[in-house]
Amino acid sequence: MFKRILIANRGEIAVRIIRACREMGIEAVVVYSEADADSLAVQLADRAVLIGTAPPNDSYLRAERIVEAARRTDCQAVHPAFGFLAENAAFAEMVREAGLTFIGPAPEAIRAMGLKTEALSRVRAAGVPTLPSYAGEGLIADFQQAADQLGYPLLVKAAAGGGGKGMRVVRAAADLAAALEASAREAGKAFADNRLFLERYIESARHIEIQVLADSHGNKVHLFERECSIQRRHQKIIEESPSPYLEARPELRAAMCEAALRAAQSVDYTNAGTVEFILDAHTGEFFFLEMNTRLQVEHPVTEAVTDVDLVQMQLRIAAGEPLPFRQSDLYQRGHAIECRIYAEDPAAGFLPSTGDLLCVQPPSAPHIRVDSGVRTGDTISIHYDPMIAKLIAHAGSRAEAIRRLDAALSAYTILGVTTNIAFLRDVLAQPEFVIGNTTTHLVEQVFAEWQPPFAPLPDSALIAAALSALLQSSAPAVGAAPAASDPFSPWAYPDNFRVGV
Amino acid sequence: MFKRILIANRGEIAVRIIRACREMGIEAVVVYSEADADSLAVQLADRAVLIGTAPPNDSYLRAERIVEAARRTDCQAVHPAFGFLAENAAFAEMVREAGLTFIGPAPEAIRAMGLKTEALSRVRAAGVPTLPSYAGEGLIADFQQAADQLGYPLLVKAAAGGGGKGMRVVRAAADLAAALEASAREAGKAFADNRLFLERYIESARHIEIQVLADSHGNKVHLFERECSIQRRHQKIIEESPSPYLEARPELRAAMCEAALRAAQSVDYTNAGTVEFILDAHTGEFFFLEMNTRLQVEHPVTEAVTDVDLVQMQLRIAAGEPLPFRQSDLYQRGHAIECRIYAEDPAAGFLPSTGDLLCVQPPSAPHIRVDSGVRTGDTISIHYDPMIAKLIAHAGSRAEAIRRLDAALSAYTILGVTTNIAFLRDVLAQPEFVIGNTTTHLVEQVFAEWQPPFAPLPDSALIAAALSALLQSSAPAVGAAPAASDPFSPWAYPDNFRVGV
Amino acid sequence: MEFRFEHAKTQHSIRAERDGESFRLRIGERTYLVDLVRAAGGELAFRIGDQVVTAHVARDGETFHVALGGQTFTLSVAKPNTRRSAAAGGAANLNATMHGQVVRVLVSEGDAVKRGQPLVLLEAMKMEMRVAAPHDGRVVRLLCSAGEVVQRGQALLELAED
Amino acid sequence: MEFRFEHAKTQHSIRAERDGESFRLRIGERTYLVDLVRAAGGELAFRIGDQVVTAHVARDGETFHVALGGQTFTLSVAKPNTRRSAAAGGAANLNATMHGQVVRVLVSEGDAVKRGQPLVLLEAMKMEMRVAAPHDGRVVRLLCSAGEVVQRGQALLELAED
Repeated sequence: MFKRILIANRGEIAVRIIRACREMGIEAVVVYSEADADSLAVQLADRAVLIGTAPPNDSYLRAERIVEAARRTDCQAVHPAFGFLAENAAFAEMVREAGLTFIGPAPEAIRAMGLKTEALSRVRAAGVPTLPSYAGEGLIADFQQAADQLGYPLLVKAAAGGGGKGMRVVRAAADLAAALEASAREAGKAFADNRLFLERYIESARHIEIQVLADSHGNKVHLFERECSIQRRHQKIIEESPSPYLEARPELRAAMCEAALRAAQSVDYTNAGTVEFILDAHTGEFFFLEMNTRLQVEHPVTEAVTDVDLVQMQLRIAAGEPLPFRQSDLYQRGHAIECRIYAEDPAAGFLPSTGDLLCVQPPSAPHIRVDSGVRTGDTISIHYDPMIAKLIAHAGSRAEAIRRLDAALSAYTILGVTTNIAFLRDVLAQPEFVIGNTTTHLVEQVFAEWQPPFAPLPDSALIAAALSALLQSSAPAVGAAPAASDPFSPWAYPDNFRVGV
Repeated sequence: MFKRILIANRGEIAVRIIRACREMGIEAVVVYSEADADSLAVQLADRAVLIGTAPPNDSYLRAERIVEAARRTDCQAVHPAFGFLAENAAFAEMVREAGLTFIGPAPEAIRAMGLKTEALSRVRAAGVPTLPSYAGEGLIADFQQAADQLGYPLLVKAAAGGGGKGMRVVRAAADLAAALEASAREAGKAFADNRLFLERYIESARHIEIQVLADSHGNKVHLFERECSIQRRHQKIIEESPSPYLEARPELRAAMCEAALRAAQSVDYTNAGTVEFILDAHTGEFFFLEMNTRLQVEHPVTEAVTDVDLVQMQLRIAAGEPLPFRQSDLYQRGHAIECRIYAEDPAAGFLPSTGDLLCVQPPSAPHIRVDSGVRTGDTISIHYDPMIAKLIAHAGSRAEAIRRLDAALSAYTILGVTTNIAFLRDVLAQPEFVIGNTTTHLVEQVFAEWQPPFAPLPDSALIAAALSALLQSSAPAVGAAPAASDPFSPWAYPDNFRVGV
Repeated sequence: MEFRFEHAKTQHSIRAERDGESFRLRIGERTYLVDLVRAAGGELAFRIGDQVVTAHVARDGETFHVALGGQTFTLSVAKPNTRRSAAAGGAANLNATMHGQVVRVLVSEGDAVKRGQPLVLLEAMKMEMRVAAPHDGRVVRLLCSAGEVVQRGQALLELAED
Repeated sequence: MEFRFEHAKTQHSIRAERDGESFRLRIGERTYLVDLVRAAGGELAFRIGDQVVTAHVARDGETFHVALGGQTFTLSVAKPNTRRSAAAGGAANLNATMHGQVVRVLVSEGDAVKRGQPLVLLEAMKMEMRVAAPHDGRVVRLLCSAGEVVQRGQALLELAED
């Protein structure tokens, strides 16, 4: 096993990987940008290397600096996590050429799955169903002709993409050109690759993905499905395992898991990966969307129901160990739901809400997992994804998991930025969600006009504010009263109290 | 379901029950002593009723005040948790007579299982194997004669007992009288009942217990075993499920589970209960020890491997709901280990270590559960059990669970009192423990001379102390420098900073 | 000590004073005797009779954020005679809808624009947002330029109604 | 600023000073340039070059408790000329081994006692402990009585060696 690895990422996922390293006795080195110098990931790492300024182009996307940091700190392997360089085949190659192990699949597999056109032809050849689609190069006219053949509505997607970036639904031919232009611009920024493709758009769709693990000895297993249909602006916000749809359809689950393994096989996949399918809720047909050649944000729900630590498995596979189980050893028990807590305003088009986290108090309860990379005093900046935390509940049944997650959400205190917590609670309580009728359009269909519930000010809130002001104005133990407007007053939020920094 | 219940307990278990209530939408009322006025349990409860001063005899053991508090706050049921009045049949009766529901078995079952002599005759009649034993009344000479017949070594135990109180091993006839006297005194104090009994003592023993659940509709299930062999001074400190011994012996597990259900049946048991067995590691024979007619401290390991929330099940059963599953629906997956973190000094006979908790920082990691009732600024007093927290790790295998628990222990910071954390880590690393050779005598045999590992002072610790002192002496934002000796200085541990209280 | 807070455009007055170990708080005709359970790390827990309330309070200048029972309330210290007056005039400012960077300004001063026409492209956290004209009109003045980082609510341009 | 700490009976000296945004610390011939990552809630995290250290520090009067890497170190502020001198003399005090309540005193002043003989019964948290004579001797003076709450280390009685 490795003695020391470098984590080429930041935030909650860097923290999560550090924690896996701790359990395995591996030292963890992180790289960081100037904006993250005081971050939790840096704090928890054994070593930390500064690689640039806040914009990702100057730090987390600087492959050569990251490889240099890994060499300088005597790391044996590099974990890319997700986002940034995680699906960049050139980075994986650079790591390999530096004599280090890339904790992920081979660059060839990343490249094959990263180019949607190649990915589709590979998996089609392996007998995996795919959506009718068109992948061209450059000329708008070609796209327009192909689009007419596919029919509307259709999706414009980034060839190198993921995470909804550069993705657009087009419902009429007149809107196609503008959509292609905007998507190409976004894709170019996000992936340094502005190639696009088109594909059929299913109106009543579920997003179901299969987790796979493959070692370097030819063993491949799946770890069942995650359903990630609850999305806003093409970004997953609630994920669960098992899928309520597949619970009643074991043969369909088996078929999808089998297709996922074939897709992985088609590129000689190793390490952890996810095969994403779109499922037509009316017909039960499923189509390959893409394979994510990396860890997923939502991996904790699979960990909760399978008792497999995916990050630790990634490390073991990368170190050359064989999978410690066969397919028949694996199980899917209970029900797990994750929701992503964002600094954003769901009542204003889910616009990111930047600012200082004046108070962050995560819940603590049995079978609640909090994966977060921020704490009181940190800042949500414009440079990075505004996710504050992932909150995961595990229980014996879906109904219990929903209740548990809701109780934990209500106990999650975040002051200083607007969050989507009230929104998430309303989604969890929505009747279609409760019975498991989860489709990718639920949010836009039911919550388009969502507003936070208005609560009149209770006396207790007024009392809390007054007591707080009173205590602050008379704080005797501190010696002198801090200025009333001092945001770093030790009473108001001592966790944010940084002396002389 | 109940609208509001009263929790007749304190500390971590009161907190744990409040959390279950939150998930079920039940309001939780706690009673508290003056010493617990600022406790976490009081803080998290919806309502809190003061019932007396710190000594349990003036508060948590005052049944009439507790029932009065339940009535006054319009509670419909009372949860006794464990310890205090949990196995006091008279209290259960008093609750019933006040028109409230006792969240536990009927007083008749508590009484039958509470008196060891009656318990033994009941379960013997039900075909459950029991240890050769003697239960007499009063006269020392009778005990001496019975002891001679049973042979030495033997155990002196409190008839009303539990938790090791009043329990003593006697290896020679000459020591019997003194042991009886001391045990009677302790038993009288702890249970207001100084009756004793004797039983055969197994030198190479494992402590294995079976969790059962029974509803008021005649349904009974078991939730498999917990092994609790790691004990110090007859007090469990590490518990796990499954038992490493039973993992290789499924027929023995089945026989023990079946015996447990018969024991429960013998007293028409309802609600959650635990049947404790002593198992001779050489012969594989098992003997009924006692039935705990209540929730156990170590219930979380069962929750982790079965996905059943035992406290929520207790509430459902007490409210008259039928069990939502049958025996065949239940499973035991992965491996869970709990350890109890105590304020005590393992190098000085496990003497309790009282004092102020200057800093409490629990670990946060996937599949780690922390059940605690204290936080920075609280006090470990002489009045109550010095347990600080229960730390539970769940993983796919026992080896992973041990690693996970060890990593979490190493991240658990507690300053101000001596704890058993270093000791627990050494037990987890002990070769016999690692391979699962866990017997009740492991601690006394291997760790009798245990001393904390001596670590020379690293420069980083010196730097931390100096930086801390430097920052404290120059804290500019606070206005004036706090006195160097002020233990409540906002810098040193602002969580403990209570202004004007 | 009397405190006046504004919440959802309504002013609230509360009088708070110590009473031995406790605190006495008066809101209108209602008086509460309050015992502190905890005041640490932004956490404020108190008892009113049997009732226990745990709140988190963070102060940011004149604003108090109070989280309580799963809800968040934002109170500002009320100033008797200060009410922000809405900007009025023939032309109105079009403001940034989020904190971000101006990618491109799509119009020039003097341009006539149609309702829904994109005027400015903003980007934050890899997400592109276009700021569109809320009505037909004419660009009076540009207040931002490409590359500039703007705050949410900051004026991007002045737009006159036709 | 120079600090002197005592740990495990050894004195350590460390000089700490600010250096711009950083801190410079000198221990003997070793000099560390330290950057703070976090100092909040008793948590103190800092970087020395690439190395990151997270410690928890709690101060209790002249004692600093430092938790670091899963271990706890207790440092006391060293006073140059103060070394506790061990009590010497014909008779020595027998101290309480834990914080608790005296249940019963089993001997009287002047009693001759045997090694191992129980002298005092203590109780804490429902646990009974007997304090026994460490050697044969004679009870010179009783320093506690039944019902009294005693601190760990507090003298219970004076015992002379025979």
